[in-house]
Amino acid sequence: MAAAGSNLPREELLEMYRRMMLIRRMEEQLARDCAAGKLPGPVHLYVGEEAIAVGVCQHLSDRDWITSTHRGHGHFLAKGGDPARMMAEIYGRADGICGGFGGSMHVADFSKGIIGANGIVGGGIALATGAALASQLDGDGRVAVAFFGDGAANQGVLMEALNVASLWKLPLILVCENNGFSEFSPTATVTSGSIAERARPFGVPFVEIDGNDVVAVWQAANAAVRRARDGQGPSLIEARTYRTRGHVEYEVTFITEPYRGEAEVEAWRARDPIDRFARRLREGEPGIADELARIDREIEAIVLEAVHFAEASPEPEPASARGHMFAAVARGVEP
Amino acid sequence: MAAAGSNLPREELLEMYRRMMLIRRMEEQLARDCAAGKLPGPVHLYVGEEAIAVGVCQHLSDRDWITSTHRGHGHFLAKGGDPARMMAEIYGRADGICGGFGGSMHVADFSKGIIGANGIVGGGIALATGAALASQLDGDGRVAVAFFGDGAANQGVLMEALNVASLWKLPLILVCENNGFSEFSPTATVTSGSIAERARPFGVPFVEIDGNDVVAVWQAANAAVRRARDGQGPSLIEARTYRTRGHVEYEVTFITEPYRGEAEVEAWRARDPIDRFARRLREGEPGIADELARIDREIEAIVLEAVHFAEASPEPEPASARGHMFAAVARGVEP
Amino acid sequence: MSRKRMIQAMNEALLEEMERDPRIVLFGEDVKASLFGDTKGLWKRFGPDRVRDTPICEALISGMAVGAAAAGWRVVCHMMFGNFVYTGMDGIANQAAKLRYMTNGQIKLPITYLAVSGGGRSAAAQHSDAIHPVLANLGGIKVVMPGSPADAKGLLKAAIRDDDPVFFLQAAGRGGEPGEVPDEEYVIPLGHAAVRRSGRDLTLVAIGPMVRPALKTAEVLACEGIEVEVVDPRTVVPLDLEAILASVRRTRRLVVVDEARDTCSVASHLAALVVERAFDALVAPIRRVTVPDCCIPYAPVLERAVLPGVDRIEEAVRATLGWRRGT
Amino acid sequence: MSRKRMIQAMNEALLEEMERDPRIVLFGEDVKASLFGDTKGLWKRFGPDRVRDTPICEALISGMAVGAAAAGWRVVCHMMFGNFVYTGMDGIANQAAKLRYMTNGQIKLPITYLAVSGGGRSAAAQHSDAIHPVLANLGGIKVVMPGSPADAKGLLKAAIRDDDPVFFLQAAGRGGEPGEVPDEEYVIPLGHAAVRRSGRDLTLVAIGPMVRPALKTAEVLACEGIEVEVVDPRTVVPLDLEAILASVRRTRRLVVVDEARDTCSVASHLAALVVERAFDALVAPIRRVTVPDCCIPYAPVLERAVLPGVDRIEEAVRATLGWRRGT
Ligand SMILES: Cc1ncc(C[n+]2csc(CCOP(=O)(O)OP(=O)(O)O)c2C)c(N)n1
Ligand SMILES: Cc1ncc(C[n+]2csc(CCOP(=O)(O)OP(=O)(O)O)c2C)c(N)n1
Ligand SMILES: [Mg+2]
Ligand SMILES: [Mg+2]
Repeated sequence: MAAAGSNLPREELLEMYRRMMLIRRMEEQLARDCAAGKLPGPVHLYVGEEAIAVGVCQHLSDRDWITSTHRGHGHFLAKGGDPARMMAEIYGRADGICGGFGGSMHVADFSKGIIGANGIVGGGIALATGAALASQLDGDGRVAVAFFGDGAANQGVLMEALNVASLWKLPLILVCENNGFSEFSPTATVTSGSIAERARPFGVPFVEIDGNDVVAVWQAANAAVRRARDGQGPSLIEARTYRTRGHVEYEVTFITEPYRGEAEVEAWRARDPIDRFARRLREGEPGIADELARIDREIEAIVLEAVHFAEASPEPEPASARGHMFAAVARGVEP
Repeated sequence: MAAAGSNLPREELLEMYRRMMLIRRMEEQLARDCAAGKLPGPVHLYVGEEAIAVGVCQHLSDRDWITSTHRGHGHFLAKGGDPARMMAEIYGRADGICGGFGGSMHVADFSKGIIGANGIVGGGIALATGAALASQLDGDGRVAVAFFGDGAANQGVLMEALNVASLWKLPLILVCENNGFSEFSPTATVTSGSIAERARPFGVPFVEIDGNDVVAVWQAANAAVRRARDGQGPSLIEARTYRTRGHVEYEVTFITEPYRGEAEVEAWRARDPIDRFARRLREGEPGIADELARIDREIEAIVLEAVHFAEASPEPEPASARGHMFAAVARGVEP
Repeated sequence: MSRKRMIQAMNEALLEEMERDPRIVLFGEDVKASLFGDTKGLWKRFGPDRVRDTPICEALISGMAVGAAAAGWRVVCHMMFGNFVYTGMDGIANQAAKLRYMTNGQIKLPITYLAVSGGGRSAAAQHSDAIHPVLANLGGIKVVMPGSPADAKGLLKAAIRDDDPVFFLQAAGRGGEPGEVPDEEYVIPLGHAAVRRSGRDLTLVAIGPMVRPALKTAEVLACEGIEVEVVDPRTVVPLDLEAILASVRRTRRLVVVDEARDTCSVASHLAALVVERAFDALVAPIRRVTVPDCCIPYAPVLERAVLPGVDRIEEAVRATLGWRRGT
Repeated sequence: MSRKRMIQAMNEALLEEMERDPRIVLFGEDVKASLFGDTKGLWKRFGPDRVRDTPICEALISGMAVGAAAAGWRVVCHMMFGNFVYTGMDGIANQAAKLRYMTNGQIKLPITYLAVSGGGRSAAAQHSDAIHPVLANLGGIKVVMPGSPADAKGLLKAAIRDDDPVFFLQAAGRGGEPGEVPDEEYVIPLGHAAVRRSGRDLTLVAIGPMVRPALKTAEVLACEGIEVEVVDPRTVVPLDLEAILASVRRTRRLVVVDEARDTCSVASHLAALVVERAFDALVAPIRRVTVPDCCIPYAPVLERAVLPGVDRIEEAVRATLGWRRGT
């Protein structure tokens, strides 16, 4: 497996390391902030799943589209969203990427092709299908990626999307992040059979991969994105992974009985996608350690700056709360 | 194939003939009534698809549940619904099975286990899943059958039902009537891949059969119903068939360009399930012709009687229109 | 001017707008065959890229409209019957109505959803709901309800050109009664009510399909010298409240006719707005002529009993005019 | 009496009712783990047959509730957040609300849908909608909105025993402020409003979660000798209109507080009913304190700006009391 990485340019590998680490450190900060009571709303962290967002988004430009989930910080950052403005958003500040109107579950930046996190499980799938339709109509090789969880895979809209995307050969990549849980329900208790296989009856190519291996993700996404850009239609990628933190940060306050064993969590921590990747990079090139350390420091600075930016940002104007529901309202008429 | 029928008791074969013919003649009457402007609302006829409802319902008692579609007269009659009260319902009369409140798309008789036709494409699937859950909880071997079309198979709720029914081993039989059209769209234009195969990733057994062969339907349903009664869980049957009449009776008034060729319709008329079955019965036992003729006459009388019953029935009381929204409303309080 | 049915007027609006703007894409179930006639001929004219038959999957298509609009296309999404909007409600209520606001106005969502709404054709409970109160309560959806073929054309053009999600609700099914439609190009901006008939005795606000019976009632009463002013809001969101208030301040009496179930209807909302803003002007209770809080039944005699018609409107107008304090 | 949070009171009601009636089945997403705490312990107590975790598929489960109820079981279906009701709207609006009526009352549909509804916890637009106006407009769904832990328990028991589809909407999220709950068995029948505080100057109708800020406002104003009567309808469908009218006929002034978007809110509907039935009694316009027609924003300062609070209620009460004809 280690060799698999070696096909990729060194710069690309380092960039993936950088992105994964950025997501990780940003979210560790959010975890601390949440514990300190600094965050107004709930946050669902992506810790342990970073390889998926990063391995996929590596193939995308700002002009490609992604839709995301309630666990959306990783996708936002992997797709090039601004860390400081994300932090300010989650803090509920005026300089947040959505002006404090959206919060954690709605971080979005259309200028980067980020249609946004989504508080509705499965909600992003239809939006991505629509963006794929738009991309096909534009005919300029853009693609749309829908990230969604194993729990979301049980929403019928997934099958509806598989059907339409297959019929119309839409440039859509469906990326299922199977982290073993749908909230507090282990996947097997709520999901029958195989998620990846659900693509088969629709004639959509699918693959099941190790989602904690960023190179494996890169490769699967590479194939799917190429297919999509070439007009050959949709694909489904099921990436197996694990969230090593809670479903939602404050779950300890209401989950009184454990829904998973500590040993299981530990076993997955040992397969941490960033540690594994760093190890592999060092094995391939011992001298790279310095570079990784430099990146780590760089990221620490970014996170610190993001916190400062967010803290310095004012609260939104209360008077603006009613604003921008509509792009245009007829003159002289009250909505 | 003709031999296949020979395993079944003669009485059962004749009963299936009788039921199919009843559906056919009732609907031919409705077609005439519609053309004559006697029906207040739209009717979707089941002509050419009778073998499916009859072959399946032959295995069900009044205590088993079915849910149906907008094309629901066949299911209603096959499950033992009263022809005269169905006719009165479609005429919009007080003695209709739903008192004139429901009409063609809502014929239902809970005393016969008929949860009813459904104006929402795919709507019956969730209801049948719920009835299957109730049956499982009752633990008395009842089953629930959801009839739905190929068009309905594209509603995500089908996959949601496959998932839950598989997880919980519900006594649910999903019967897809693939008649080649979703309204005016040929199935291939709106349905990718195979419908039957959609059960596979959920671990639900499935079979694709000739829906115009009542014995083949009987056999597939036999296996599925047994499985369900034995607590082995759900099955999916895809029955290929064809509607030889329009999607809706008055479609000629608004469909200006044909959406299918007359040759295609003719080819399917040649495979008419009732004609084929009658031929097979006569081939197996030439003397049966008299019996079939007797049944035909009997049915003519039933249809005539249904029309008389319906015509004699008064219109519903206008004052009753607000009635029975709720089973109980608190005293002294207006809803 | 030419006499046309509402459905023809809509068809022309769709054709003209798609002709005008190559970035309009239209999709829905059987839009090629066109059950109602509003999308007739579009597939032939604009081809299978811009006019697409979808499978039956309302949950997907309502959300697809949002994704395609966010990605820069102008979308017309046909939901067929109002009741099927419930099936695709997530895309409408959780996505279309919210995406712009949640993202601080980063995007425009130029979407026109089309649906037939309301009863009157014995289509029964699952094909006859008047869904505009539900849509109006979502806050992020504009709601257009034309009362005539001419309005249908001009308002549909405005809806399509609008940069926000708009629900265009027509009651006409496969046609509707014919009316005069201008031959030249025109657009009717959203949010402007029309006074359909002037009168000084009572303001009768009638929404969408209720405009016709309201006008008939006004005509009947005119024979007795009762002058009813009929106001047609044309769009429920945005609402031209000023026009309604102006009329009520003159007539001092209001009846609202709305083919919605009474509870939380637009009729109720208009009554609430008027009693708040023009209390001083009112000399009689505001009456609503609506559908009782039940489903729409199948049998014509039952359906007539629940839908507002000339009889019930007339009764409400007379009761309002005859009302005296302390009675 | 014991002090309990609303969520505990609900938990007790569920436990007692499932104990009492073995034909109650409860299902929903993560009802075993119980995100809010209302279903805590039920899985252990009643086992995996009667308490079932479902996958995430609201479209299915809302309709499954209808099928299971039609087939003879008493169903509690947990929809989690109000916004997810949109995702499962077909089962609610097209099936649960209509099946009994369409089939001429052949069946009862004893279903209690549970959901958290409304904002106030920075859960943002897709987790904060107050969905009761949409549900109330459907006609076939009873809508219960408790304003206190004690009411929550008694009303939930009534909802479960009711033979019709009931939506039980709680605003308390994971707890709610504690309140006194009777220790003995009791049931509060649906459709009976409660006067929470008597007063002769103005009637303040407050719905569900708005009861608390309404009572606080009344308390504040009482210091100045202003006597506000606070009426809590407890159920929106059926609605105890008589109780509201009786109060307004005495006080002659009405303010309604409703955590719904204004357009087609229950506040609007109550205003419409009162102006129709008690016009003569009114001496001032009816004011509504509602959410403006926008989404619920995330940042606390923004959210506070749109949700009704003591400030806005007080302002509306003062304005109503201070209103004079011709001003
Ligand atoms: C339509 C809808 N139903 C339910 C929820 C509540 N909910 C939030 S996250 C979640 C579990 C999602 O599981 P999965 O898709 O596997 O994503 P993960 O949290 O594991 O990343 C649920 C049920 C929701 N947000 N939206
Ligand atoms: C939710 C919903 N969407 C759309 C429709 C309109 N409609 C009625 S029948 C039909 C086609 C159904 O096709 P299929 O399921 O194959 O049944 P068939 O008519 O062929 O028996 C459509 C789209 C509907 N009734 N309900
Ligand atoms: Mg998961
Ligand atoms: Mg079909």
